[in-house]
Amino acid sequence: MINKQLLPIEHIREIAEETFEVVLHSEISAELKPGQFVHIALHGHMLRRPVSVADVDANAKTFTIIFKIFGEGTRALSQYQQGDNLDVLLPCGSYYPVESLSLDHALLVGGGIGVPPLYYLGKTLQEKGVHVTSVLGFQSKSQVFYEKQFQQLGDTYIATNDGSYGTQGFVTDIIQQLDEPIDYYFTCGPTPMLKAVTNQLQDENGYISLEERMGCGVGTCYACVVPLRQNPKESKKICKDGPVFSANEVMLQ
Amino acid sequence: MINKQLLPIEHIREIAEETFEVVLHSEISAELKPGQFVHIALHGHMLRRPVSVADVDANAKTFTIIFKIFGEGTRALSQYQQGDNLDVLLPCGSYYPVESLSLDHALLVGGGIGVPPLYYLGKTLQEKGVHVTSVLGFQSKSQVFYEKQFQQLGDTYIATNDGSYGTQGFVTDIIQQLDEPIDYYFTCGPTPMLKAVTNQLQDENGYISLEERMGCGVGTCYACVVPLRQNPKESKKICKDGPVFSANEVMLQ
Amino acid sequence: MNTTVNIPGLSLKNPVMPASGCFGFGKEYSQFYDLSKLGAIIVKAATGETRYGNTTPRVAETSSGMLNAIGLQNPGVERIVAEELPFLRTYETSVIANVAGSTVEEYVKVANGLNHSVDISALELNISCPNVKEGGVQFGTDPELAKEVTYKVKEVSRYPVYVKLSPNVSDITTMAKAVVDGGADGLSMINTLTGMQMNLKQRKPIIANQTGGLSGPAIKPIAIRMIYQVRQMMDVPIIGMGGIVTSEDVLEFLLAGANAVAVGTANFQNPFACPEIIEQLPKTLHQYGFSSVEDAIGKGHVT
Amino acid sequence: MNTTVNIPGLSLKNPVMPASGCFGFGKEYSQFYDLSKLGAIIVKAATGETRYGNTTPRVAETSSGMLNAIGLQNPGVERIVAEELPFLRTYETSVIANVAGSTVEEYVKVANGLNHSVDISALELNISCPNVKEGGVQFGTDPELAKEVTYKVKEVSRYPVYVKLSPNVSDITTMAKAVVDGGADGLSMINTLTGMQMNLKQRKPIIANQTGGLSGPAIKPIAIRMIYQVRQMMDVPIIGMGGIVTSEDVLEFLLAGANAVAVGTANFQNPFACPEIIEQLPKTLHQYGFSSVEDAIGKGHVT
Ligand SMILES: Cc1cc2nc3c(=O)[nH]c(=O)nc-3n(C[C@H](O)[C@H](O)[C@H](O)COP(=O)(O)OP(=O)(O)OC[C@H]3O[C@@H](n4cnc5c(N)ncnc54)[C@H](O)[C@@H]3O)c2cc1C
Ligand SMILES: Cc1cc2nc3c(=O)[nH]c(=O)nc-3n(C[C@H](O)[C@H](O)[C@H](O)COP(=O)(O)OP(=O)(O)OC[C@H]3O[C@@H](n4cnc5c(N)ncnc54)[C@H](O)[C@@H]3O)c2cc1C
Ligand SMILES: Cc1cc2nc3c(=O)[nH]c(=O)nc-3n(C[C@H](O)[C@H](O)[C@H](O)COP(=O)(O)O)c2cc1C
Ligand SMILES: Cc1cc2nc3c(=O)[nH]c(=O)nc-3n(C[C@H](O)[C@H](O)[C@H](O)COP(=O)(O)O)c2cc1C
Ligand code: FES
Ligand code: FES
Repeated sequence: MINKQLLPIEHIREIAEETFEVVLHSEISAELKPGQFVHIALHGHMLRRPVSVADVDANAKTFTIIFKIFGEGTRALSQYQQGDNLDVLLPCGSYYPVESLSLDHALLVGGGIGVPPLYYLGKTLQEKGVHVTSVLGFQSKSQVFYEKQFQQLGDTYIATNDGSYGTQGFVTDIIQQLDEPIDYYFTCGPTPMLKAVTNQLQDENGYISLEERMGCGVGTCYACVVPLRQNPKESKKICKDGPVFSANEVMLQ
Repeated sequence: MINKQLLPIEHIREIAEETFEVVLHSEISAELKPGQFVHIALHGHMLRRPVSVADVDANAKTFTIIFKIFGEGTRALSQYQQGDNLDVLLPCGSYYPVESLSLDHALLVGGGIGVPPLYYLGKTLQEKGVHVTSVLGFQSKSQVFYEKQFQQLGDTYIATNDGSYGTQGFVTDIIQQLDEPIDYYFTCGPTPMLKAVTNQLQDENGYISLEERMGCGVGTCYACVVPLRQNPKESKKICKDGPVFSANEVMLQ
Repeated sequence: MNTTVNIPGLSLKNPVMPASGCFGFGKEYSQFYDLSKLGAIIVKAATGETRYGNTTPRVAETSSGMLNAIGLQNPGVERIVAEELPFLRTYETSVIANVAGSTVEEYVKVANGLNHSVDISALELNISCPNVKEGGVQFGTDPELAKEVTYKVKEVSRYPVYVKLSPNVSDITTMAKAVVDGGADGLSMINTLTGMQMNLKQRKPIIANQTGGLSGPAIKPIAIRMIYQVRQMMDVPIIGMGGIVTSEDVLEFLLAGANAVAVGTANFQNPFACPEIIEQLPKTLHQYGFSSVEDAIGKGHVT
Repeated sequence: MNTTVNIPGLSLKNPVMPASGCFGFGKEYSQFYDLSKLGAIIVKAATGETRYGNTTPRVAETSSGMLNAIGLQNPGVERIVAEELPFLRTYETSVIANVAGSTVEEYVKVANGLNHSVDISALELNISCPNVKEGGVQFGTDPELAKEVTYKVKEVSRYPVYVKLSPNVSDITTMAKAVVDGGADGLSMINTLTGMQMNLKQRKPIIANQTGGLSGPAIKPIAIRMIYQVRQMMDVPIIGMGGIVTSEDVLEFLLAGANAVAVGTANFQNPFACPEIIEQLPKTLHQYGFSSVEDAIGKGHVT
């Protein structure tokens, strides 16, 4: 069941260049699962903005989102302040099936604004005793965030496109050099990255998380469909059946 | 010359039912003349809102506006807070020609949101040593504002439509009973009131102030015209040639 | 406050219904509130066969509006009748099926298919969907074609037919007259205006289909004008839509001449848009001096 | 950054000009900034004789837009040539005169009158003003009439003629083709969409004329779509307009195929709209990887 709630901002701060971390208070924070998103209304904007759940603090009844300024909506969101209320639909979409998987070693592969949901996933996996390795890609040093947090979860490798931090290049360059076997990989980021990663790891089991422009965000409008790999005449809705899919389920366009 | 300025709100408070007094700081406050208006931009609204200058404090470099919630724009304006900035065009329009008139006794006749500009006018007249009588009309007691301030200027009579305060009836009912001769009257308010007042006082010299929906507010778009009494094929612009006209200049529609 | 409205096939407890394509077949929004609150529900378009629709991106945001080019994705009339419509049976509200197609034959096929459903009360004939390459838009801008498809559907359908007009025309009254001549029981207006938005970074239209249909408050003045013009000319039942967000908007449509209204894009911004409007409507009507919904219909006309 | 644009009769230092009817004859805005900053100025419509225009209210506000029904109030072509245009002589910018009328003869009369002015560089033929009862709108929606009036004006005018198209049509390309066939040197698009807003308290349309022209950001997607469609079909110079507020909007119009742009409603919100856009434009072009204005024109077309 999806709820519409008016949630007070407990905390908002810039954690990297044009990248903001927002902590929201909700009675149902604990219901949010890794991979799910929340759908945020903004004054003066017709459509809501989908943003992934980056962390949950069940005791404090809060959850965290991390977003980067991309256009007008995220710019407006960055100007909200502590105490302001956000009109949010939650929880939205599917999640990484952490409960039903049996695994020892997980590889998290995130790029840019695909990194946030992996943090909450990693934390959840760690709590289950899973060994976590993280490979995170950013454009450049100024954009890197949550490195320390990921390091708490396990080995963490950073790649930057311009080489200003960590390895120069793409997440795939790092993955290539990893030699430990993995049971599952989980990846989220821009589509070209998802393509490269799922290609590179085609022999592994994995889950991907997709992005698409959304209308309703709840599954009625067919704005956010993605064709099935087996039968491209059939499709799934990213807002309802996704954003998390098993790596071979859908066609990356 | 009209300026566009970003003016901090020094002060905003509700002075009667859905009626707000706002004090704005501007370096050019002293240039504002009685009868002129300022043209206020509001986030999310295409058109600016014209609001009369209700008072000026030349020393403090501030001026006051008083407005009533009428629709969405004025409702939005009522939610601004001290310290917020307002994007304002000023000074706009014509003014009561106080400097060039020679008079001993002035009658001010205001109705509802037509009352504010008369206060600044009355103060200016008083400073010139003019004897001021004010007749103010409101819908009901809860809407009355600035009675004390007007009393400082001279005799002040209040009429309310429902009789909940002052005389029951219209400003014209009160004017009928005034017996002191006047040199000039100055009136501002809803058009039916202006018609009634100018009719009643047709033998007196007077000035009226008009309202009309505006586009530009500076005289380019021809949204706010009013036909001339002498020649209804010709017109004046309320935003530029007005809002103040001599009582017989234009046709009240 | 009496908010009931009676128009062909529809005895509505209130005049507010979600618009086609903005509410799916009701399931998703049923998790937010009891669909029985709704005056009616206009469900997503049905075509003769399954349609996949256009490639993504299918939506874009504009000032006070949005563009969409879903491309009539739907499982086809047969599956809709069998799998989707029965769900709505449990709610005390009327269902209007939205009929689309690329050819007159396809429209007739869909109407025939819908004759098998007991879950609907009327058809909305979508002759105006601008997002289908083959034919879709001609029906909506050519009065002769519009009349013909209306006539052919009326011939076979056991349900009243509301024809949904496209605003992308020089003269809406010509279109209205044509479909009424074709036998339409009512009109539904307006559908979206064809628009486009550029992706500055990618140097191409944001919507993969290039053009999309503009909806939302941006188009409300056009909807009000067209409904007013049609109502001025004739006394046909009109379901009005285009940019409705508040109960004041509903009153504006009633004054212009709509008998009932549909709410589309606003559902995306606020899933509770319809029930909130329905709750507010009696207060709004009262505030502006109306004693019922019927009392307000067409009252904005200057005589 | 090279922001110059050359189109018939106009060598513009930048592609940004105020739109007709939103800038009067320049005087009022000259108190805000130096008009020489402008690429050009399109002045208020001229008709054969003095026109008083419609009764008030003439404007209303809508979501991200406004309605206007000024009704072509203007002092007539003769006085415009004698009393208004000379003021603009002192500024280093081009002036485009906007020509309106109710009959072909009146258009021709205005064009003839403007031949006496040395202060203008081109005409904008307003065949689309929806606010004049007699005829105004037919010219804009009937391709034959549009072609004829274009042809007749071209016959007499010593200035290049840009024909301003109405968006209130089913197919904008037909209209574009007609006026180009009639001899138009360029197009100007779009004018306003016909709309209406109700005054709920007074139970009648807010605008005294009932309908008004919808402008502002609300209509931008329609403008972009129409310019794109016309540019897709032919290589005629286009002055684009409809909802421009920022330099990003200008780039969007350029990508869609406009050679230059006009800014209307935005002037009312911000008197400095034009100079601010002009100042931002080079940065915006650079940011999106363009080396000049010319470089961006039509680059949003998918091939
Ligand atoms: C399931 C999901 C989870 C996401 N999680 C995050 C996150 O955790 N952090 C983060 O920074 N971003 C995330 N995004 C991307 C984020 O939604 C967009 O950056 C944001 O919508 C852009 O809005 P804007 O107003 O700034 O941009 P504009 O370009 O002004 O937006 C215009 C319209 O396009 C849509 N849009 C533009 N880009 C995207 C996009 N990439 N995905 C979906 N819609 C888009 C907007 O929602 C809006 O409707 C996520 C997207 C999805 C689909
Ligand atoms: C010269 C002048 C001076 C004014 N001085 C004052 C004042 O001191 N105090 C005060 O409370 N009001 C004053 N008004 C009226 C005030 O401008 C309107 O109440 C206000 O614009 C309504 O805006 P809204 O958004 O609340 O209403 P909406 O109805 O939502 O506004 C929609 C549009 O209509 C316009 N509009 C609606 N009513 C009026 C009106 N009566 N006059 C002009 N435009 C209108 C709005 O500006 C806006 O463009 C003055 C008007 C004028 C012309
Ligand atoms: C995403 C989306 C999908 C739509 N799909 C349909 C459809 O399938 N059939 C139809 O007749 N209209 C469809 N419409 C048009 C709406 O029913 C409605 O006519 C239009 O959006 C105007 O109303 P609004 O401004 O309230 O959205 C769709 C609109 C949107 C936004
Ligand atoms: C108040 C007003 C008056 C207008 N007068 C004219 C006019 O006289 N002649 C004309 O061709 N267009 C006129 N227009 C249309 C504009 O020039 C422009 O085409 C339209 O407003 C779209 O641009 P915008 O959205 O930037 O305003 C007028 C528009 C407005 C808002
Ligand atoms: S956004 Fe509407 S179905 Fe996914
Ligand atoms: S509001 Fe534009 S001329 Fe007065």
